[in-house]
Amino acid sequence: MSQLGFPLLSIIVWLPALGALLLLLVPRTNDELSRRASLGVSTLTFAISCALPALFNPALPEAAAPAMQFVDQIDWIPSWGISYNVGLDGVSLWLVLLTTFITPITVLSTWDSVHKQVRAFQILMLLLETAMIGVFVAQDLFLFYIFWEFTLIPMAFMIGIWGSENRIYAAVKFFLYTFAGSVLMLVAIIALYILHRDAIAATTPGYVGTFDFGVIAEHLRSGSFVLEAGLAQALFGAFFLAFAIKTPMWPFHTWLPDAHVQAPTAGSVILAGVLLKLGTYGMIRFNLTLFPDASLWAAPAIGILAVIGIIYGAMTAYAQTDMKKLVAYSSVSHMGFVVLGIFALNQIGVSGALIQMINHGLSTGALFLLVGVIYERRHTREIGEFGGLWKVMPIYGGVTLLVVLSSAGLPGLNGFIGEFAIMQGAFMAYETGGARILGWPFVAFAVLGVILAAVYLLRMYGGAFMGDVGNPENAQLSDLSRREIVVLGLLCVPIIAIGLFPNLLFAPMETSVADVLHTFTGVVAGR
Amino acid sequence: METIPIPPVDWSAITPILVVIGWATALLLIDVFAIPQDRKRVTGYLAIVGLIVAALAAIPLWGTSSVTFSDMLVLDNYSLTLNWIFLLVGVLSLAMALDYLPRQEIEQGEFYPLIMFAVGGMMLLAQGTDLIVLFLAVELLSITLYILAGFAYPRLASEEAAMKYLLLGAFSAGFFVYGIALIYGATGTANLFAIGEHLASPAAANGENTLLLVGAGMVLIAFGFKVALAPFHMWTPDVYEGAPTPVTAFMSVGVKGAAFAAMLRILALALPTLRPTWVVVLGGLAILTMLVGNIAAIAQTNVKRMLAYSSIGHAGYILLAIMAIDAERGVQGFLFYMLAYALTNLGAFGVVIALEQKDEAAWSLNDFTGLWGRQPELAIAMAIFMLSLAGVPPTAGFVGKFYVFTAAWESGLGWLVLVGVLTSAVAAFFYLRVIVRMFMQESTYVTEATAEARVVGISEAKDASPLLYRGLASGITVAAVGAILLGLIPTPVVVLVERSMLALAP
Amino acid sequence: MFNFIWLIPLLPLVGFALNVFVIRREREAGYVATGAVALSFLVALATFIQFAFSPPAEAKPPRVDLVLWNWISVGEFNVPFGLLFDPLSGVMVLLVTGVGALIHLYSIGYMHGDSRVVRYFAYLNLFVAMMLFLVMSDNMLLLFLGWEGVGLCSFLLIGHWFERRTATSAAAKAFVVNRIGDAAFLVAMMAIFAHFGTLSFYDIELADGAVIEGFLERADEISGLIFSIPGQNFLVSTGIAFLLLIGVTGKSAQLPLFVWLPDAMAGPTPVSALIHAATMVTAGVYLMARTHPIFELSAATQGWVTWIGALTALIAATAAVAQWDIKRVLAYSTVSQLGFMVAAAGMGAYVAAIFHLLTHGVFKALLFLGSGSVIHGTHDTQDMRKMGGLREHMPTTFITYLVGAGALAGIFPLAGFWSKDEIIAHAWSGQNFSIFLLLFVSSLLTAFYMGRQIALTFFGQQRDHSYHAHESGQVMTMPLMILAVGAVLAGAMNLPMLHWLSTWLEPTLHEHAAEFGVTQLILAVVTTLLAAGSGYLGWRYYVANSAKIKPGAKDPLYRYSGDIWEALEEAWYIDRAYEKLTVVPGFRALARFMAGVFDPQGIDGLVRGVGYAFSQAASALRVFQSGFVRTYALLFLAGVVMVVGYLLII
Amino acid sequence: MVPTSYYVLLSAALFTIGAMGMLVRRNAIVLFMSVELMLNAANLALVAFARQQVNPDGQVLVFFVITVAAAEVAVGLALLVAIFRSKRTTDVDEVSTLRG
Repeated sequence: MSQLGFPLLSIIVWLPALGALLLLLVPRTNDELSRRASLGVSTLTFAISCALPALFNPALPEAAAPAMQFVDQIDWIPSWGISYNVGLDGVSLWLVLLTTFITPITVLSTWDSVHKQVRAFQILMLLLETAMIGVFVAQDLFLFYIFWEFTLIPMAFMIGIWGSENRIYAAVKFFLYTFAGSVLMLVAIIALYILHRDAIAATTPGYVGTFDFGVIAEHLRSGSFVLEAGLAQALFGAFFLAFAIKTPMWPFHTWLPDAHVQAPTAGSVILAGVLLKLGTYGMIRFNLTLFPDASLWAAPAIGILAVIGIIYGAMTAYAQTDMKKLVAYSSVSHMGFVVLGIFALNQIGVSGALIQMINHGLSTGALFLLVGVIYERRHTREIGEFGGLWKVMPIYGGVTLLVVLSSAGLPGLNGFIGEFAIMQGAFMAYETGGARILGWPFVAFAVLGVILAAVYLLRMYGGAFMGDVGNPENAQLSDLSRREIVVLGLLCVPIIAIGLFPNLLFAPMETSVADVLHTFTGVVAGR
Repeated sequence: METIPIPPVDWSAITPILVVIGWATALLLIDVFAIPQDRKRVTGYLAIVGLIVAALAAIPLWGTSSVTFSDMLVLDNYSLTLNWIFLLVGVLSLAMALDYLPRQEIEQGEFYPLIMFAVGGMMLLAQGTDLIVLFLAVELLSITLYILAGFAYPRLASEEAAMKYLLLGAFSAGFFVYGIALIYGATGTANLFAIGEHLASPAAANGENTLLLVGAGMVLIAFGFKVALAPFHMWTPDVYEGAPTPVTAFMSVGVKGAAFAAMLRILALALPTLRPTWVVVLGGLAILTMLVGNIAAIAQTNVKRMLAYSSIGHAGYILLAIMAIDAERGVQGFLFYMLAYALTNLGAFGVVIALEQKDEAAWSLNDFTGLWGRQPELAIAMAIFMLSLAGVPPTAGFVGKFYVFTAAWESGLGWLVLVGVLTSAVAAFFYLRVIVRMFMQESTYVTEATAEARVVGISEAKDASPLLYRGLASGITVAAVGAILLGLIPTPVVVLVERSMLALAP
Repeated sequence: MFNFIWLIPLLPLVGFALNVFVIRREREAGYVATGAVALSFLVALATFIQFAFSPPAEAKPPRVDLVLWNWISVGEFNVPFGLLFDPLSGVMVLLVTGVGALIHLYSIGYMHGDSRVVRYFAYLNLFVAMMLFLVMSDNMLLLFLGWEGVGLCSFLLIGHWFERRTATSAAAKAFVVNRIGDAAFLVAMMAIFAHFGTLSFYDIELADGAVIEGFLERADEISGLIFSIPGQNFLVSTGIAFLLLIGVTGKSAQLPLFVWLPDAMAGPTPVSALIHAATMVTAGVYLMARTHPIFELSAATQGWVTWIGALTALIAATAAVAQWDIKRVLAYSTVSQLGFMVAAAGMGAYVAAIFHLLTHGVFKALLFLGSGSVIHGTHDTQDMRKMGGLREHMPTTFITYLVGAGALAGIFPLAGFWSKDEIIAHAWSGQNFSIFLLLFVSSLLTAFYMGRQIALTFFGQQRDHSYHAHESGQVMTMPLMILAVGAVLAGAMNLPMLHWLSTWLEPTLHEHAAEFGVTQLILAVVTTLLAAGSGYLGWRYYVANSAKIKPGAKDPLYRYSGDIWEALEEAWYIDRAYEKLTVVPGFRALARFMAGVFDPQGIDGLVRGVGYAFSQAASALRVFQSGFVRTYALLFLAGVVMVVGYLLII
Repeated sequence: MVPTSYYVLLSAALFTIGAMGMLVRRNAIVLFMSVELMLNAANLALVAFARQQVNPDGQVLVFFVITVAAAEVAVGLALLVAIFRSKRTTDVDEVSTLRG
């Protein structure tokens, strides 16, 4: 049980799944009721999860091991050292909140975007929420892997059942690509478990080992468990591959445009909003914490991939005519920033990456919703089909502009904070000896992404929203409905708030990020 | 007077086998004499009862360990757990057959006792510690299955399957016997314990072991044939496709499990000292099997055949566990995987059976198209089975793979684990394809059929909604629930298999 | 008042919020927006006066620093959301809010009847707020917020009439070109933080007593530090200053990034006056003045700055000569004048730069508003060939315009004379004759094109009668008159000998007032005489040739210059070069290639290739499954042979 | 005296002939005979070894093998009859609908 005396975190994790079970009681054809029930459950989850930052203690003393809060631990398979073990620290806090925040919004959007098999969709959505929160809070490698893989199933179904024409190809590709990426991580988990167990059993006979990576990390830091460099690099690689595909990093990104374009709006939102963050979260949580030396070793190479991704994603986005595809490729670019920040391996870079994950979730989620709005009205997403939407739908145009600017990283809005911190971190990513980890050349290229973001987003905005209303089909479009305004408005609030008061988010993650980077302080000059 | 001492016989050690075999023999007679032709279901129910009784009879034996019949049979927790698994397989197969046979109009009373005999053979395989016993058990199992495979007479495919199985089975039996002969020639015994002792002796360690090696190799090949290791797997797709579906289901898990059980015992008792040698051989076979099974399945559009190839792939994974017997988790992993695989695969075949109509092989992927719209429960169950077979959490299949891979890694089979996980990623493709068909595609012909049905005034089109009998439904339900529960709460079963230790000495 | 300086940016921001969320009617929008900025001006004025008479003594240099909240604090990265009011900020704030208020007022008349007036005023308010953040920030990051914010507002206002494609593309162009500069600015900021550990200009004391150090006062910490691009070493200060310079060229429309400004004239004229003449475009000059300690560390960059400024001044001035569009003349003129300021900053004459910035802000706003009045009075005519003789119809506009033109041309004693003369004097005494020459010629050209414009617009006969010209209403002429007075008097703030402005800015810019001797006097006399002559020449020539000018006709001078004139019209083809040559088409082609070929065929092709390989392998395996027992037995036997063979070998 | 190895070699030869028969013949009856030959080769080896080891186990096994072989053939012939009824052939290559 956690310090609270009741399993707050577990409730947040399992409430949506429970809701999914309850939804089975709703008659299959009663769409309205299942939507409402789902909205109720997810909203309740969000409401409860709001207690997390309130009760979160941001300044736990820096301990040897990652200091988790709200920990619930129950033995699961004791003879393996597997336990149901969930906990929260500053790294996962906001990601959990992002999940619980985005899900009700997504559910709210299903009124407009999901029209068949509504109950099944809501069930999958709630199951997905449980899995996603689970990934962020699992403290046990086995549990983590289960949640991690389980996220695939609902998402693949969402794409495959409710998607557009080419949905099956996209769903299969999404599932297989990410699944194939994860299996190596499974091997790495097994290997890590055995290596650790054998190392500890050498001094403590009869030790059954553990999948609690907090313990493993602690042993790694205390030196009672030493990983040989080559082995650590291999394990690092196995974890990283899984995360890189999920993120997705260039050149593992090709499933993303397909998945996004085919997925229904709600699926795209949840995919971009939360699911992609699983990968980058994993990098921070596992690659950095468990394999610090290998991280240092691989950082420049990964930095190069990240920078390529930033520019590549942006350029490819520029050439898209389908708005959804454009936004999808922009995700590649933005997630490149996140990875760059993570492998800056310093406080500012990693914090920036974390906040950028939140920002990307909000902005890109909102962008997909916005594209969905127009798709529902016109059943096309080609930029060329539109023009002058701002005139016909002023509120829609205004909201889109705000979100576009947030995505383009305009200072004062959320996107800027993350991008700046990331690049600042990368700029200063030097070892104490002066050896460069990333440094200014990486920033020099990454900053092109900032320019290009303006280019491709304005190309979309200028093309579809400005100009004259050439196409008569667009002349009579109705502006946002009240529900759409609520959905998008909810997303706009944090977009502005984070831009002006990012410290609300930075402050709780400070200790935890420092803890993740525990091993690097001393290695990496913070200046 | 000179007396011939009868070696001490502990009948209790084979109580479950005795119950099964005895019940089956009696049931054969009862079926012939007491049960009318149109009430053959009763025989089936009686057979199920028999298997359940045998399972109950095994409970008191838990924890005891005895070697009896001149060290030819052993009772240990390992064999008991296997017995339960086999009995479960038997029960579920019978439950499915109860629906299948009448619908296909091939119901004969003998079917049910034959399954029981096969189960008996499987149990004997799990308990035998002498090559002679193992040979007999294999043949008991095989011959009944030859008959069962051809049970759908006059359907030619069924006869063809039986013929192929028989010819190749006999072929492999030849190798089995010849292998035994060579081992016997080298060691003077066919008893596993004795062979192990012989090999452990210093003389054997230094001496020339070629005869023994070749003999052991042949015996392993014969078992490899039964479990469908590549390249001895060629019969599998054809036989699985041709045989009546419940028989296929039974074979795919029962025979495989039993043969692996015996193989494990041979490796653990007789050949532990030769591990470096057979690891190479079996490792090669395992890689080949995982690759062939999982890759060949990609090209299949026939679900039954696809499942056959998938079962080959799974044989590769199970082999990993078998090879890892020097690690503590090898045996456990094997048992856990067997149970997980048995539930899942039986369930999957159960769904195939549910879709199968008289004279209509509903095995094509097309028959699964849009199943979710027609039979949501069936589709969801099938999805669970497919995900479990693919090893996606939170299903039994995932925990099984996790168990097996951990065991293999522990015993230093890292490269095989790599091949294992990569091929399981490949395998996900064809499992997923079934799900895609069921959930993500609208079936065109069904809508036509339904429309037609509406015109004619039939409430449900035949294809659109095959009837689900109680036996089949309960079988599928048990399998599906089991596959999920085993994935979420594997702990009780883990505890069970952890205690299912092998008796390593007489 | 010092504790209320947050009101200065907040008031326009409130106006913005009201206009976005509450106000729906045109009339209210205009009043609220104008009122907000006017109030802001009053607060600024009060603060300024207090600062002038009782400057905060404790801080050195004297300044008011108000930390509103802790904006970003990650690890050792600490940036407060803090406002600064010091001499430099003070004059900028007054310019922004003062001219801003007048332009708001003017807009009420100018934009009357437009379909999106409310939105227009909202943007205008937002712009003022952002500009105030820019000039009042106490750190680089908040300055950047304003910097990008004004860019955004510029985008929104240029694109106000987004139904016109030209407006949309001009808006996007402005934003993107600015972004290029901004990106460099970003990197410069990072470098500054990496080397100083702070982004604050001066030391800031936080509420809890902690002090965030400023970097300007200790800029020379990085003197001598080098970094290397393979094969070449550079001073870190050069790197930072050069990156800032790129930012400046973007925002202040200097070579090579000036191309967006002429296009930006697609926006409403008051916008051009406020953003593209008086305030936003001068942000670069402000930035250089603010961060001059960095620039001063790098002689190389200073040289670049001077040359860029001078060249821009000349090129834009030549381009201005050949324009027909009344606003484009002024746009190029703005670019040219900004070149003067930048060149001044490059020469270290920051006071002169700021002085010219301020006077230019007044008289160029006047000119733009005057041209707006002309456009308004001629029913959206912008082509000067269709005008002519307007002085009779629009006397107020004419007079005020004349004042503005004179100020711009540098005619004694108008504002432009004092400020421009100071720059030219600096160039002269800076012993760099080529720079002096460039600026001098530009200044003569300035007088010439203003003379030309006055002649074409207000003299001769009306050449096109499709409209009925009329004088604009009071709400528009009032600001014109106020600004005209300003254009006359503004020069007084830094009269030679008195040097009020120099003295005022001395604590911030550390620059002592220049000597004013005989040389300077002679130079001033010569300059103004030549300018007057040049202006007269331009006026005279075009009045004389008035009859030849018809809508669509070529310029009378075209005869003598030919192709060169066309080059002038196109500003030496620099813009077209971007469009047609390497950068833009290359980028597009590359992007298309990546999106259309490389991504789907190359990378994704590999991915799908894996799948294809597996399905091929699967088909291959089917061949073995022939259905014949003997094939199966053969494979079986092959397996046996392999296994037994292996066992026999070992 | 004939060394045991001769018997074993003979049995190996017989076994190989049987196995080859499986590969080259198509008639089901002949295939059964080939299998029988393999099994009997094994029997021969078993008997020889039993003789060498002076140990009856091998000979006991032979009896089991003979029995099992008989049972197998019985089932096999029954199947053959069933197939022959519909296909009118004993050629196993004709019965190869299941493939791929």
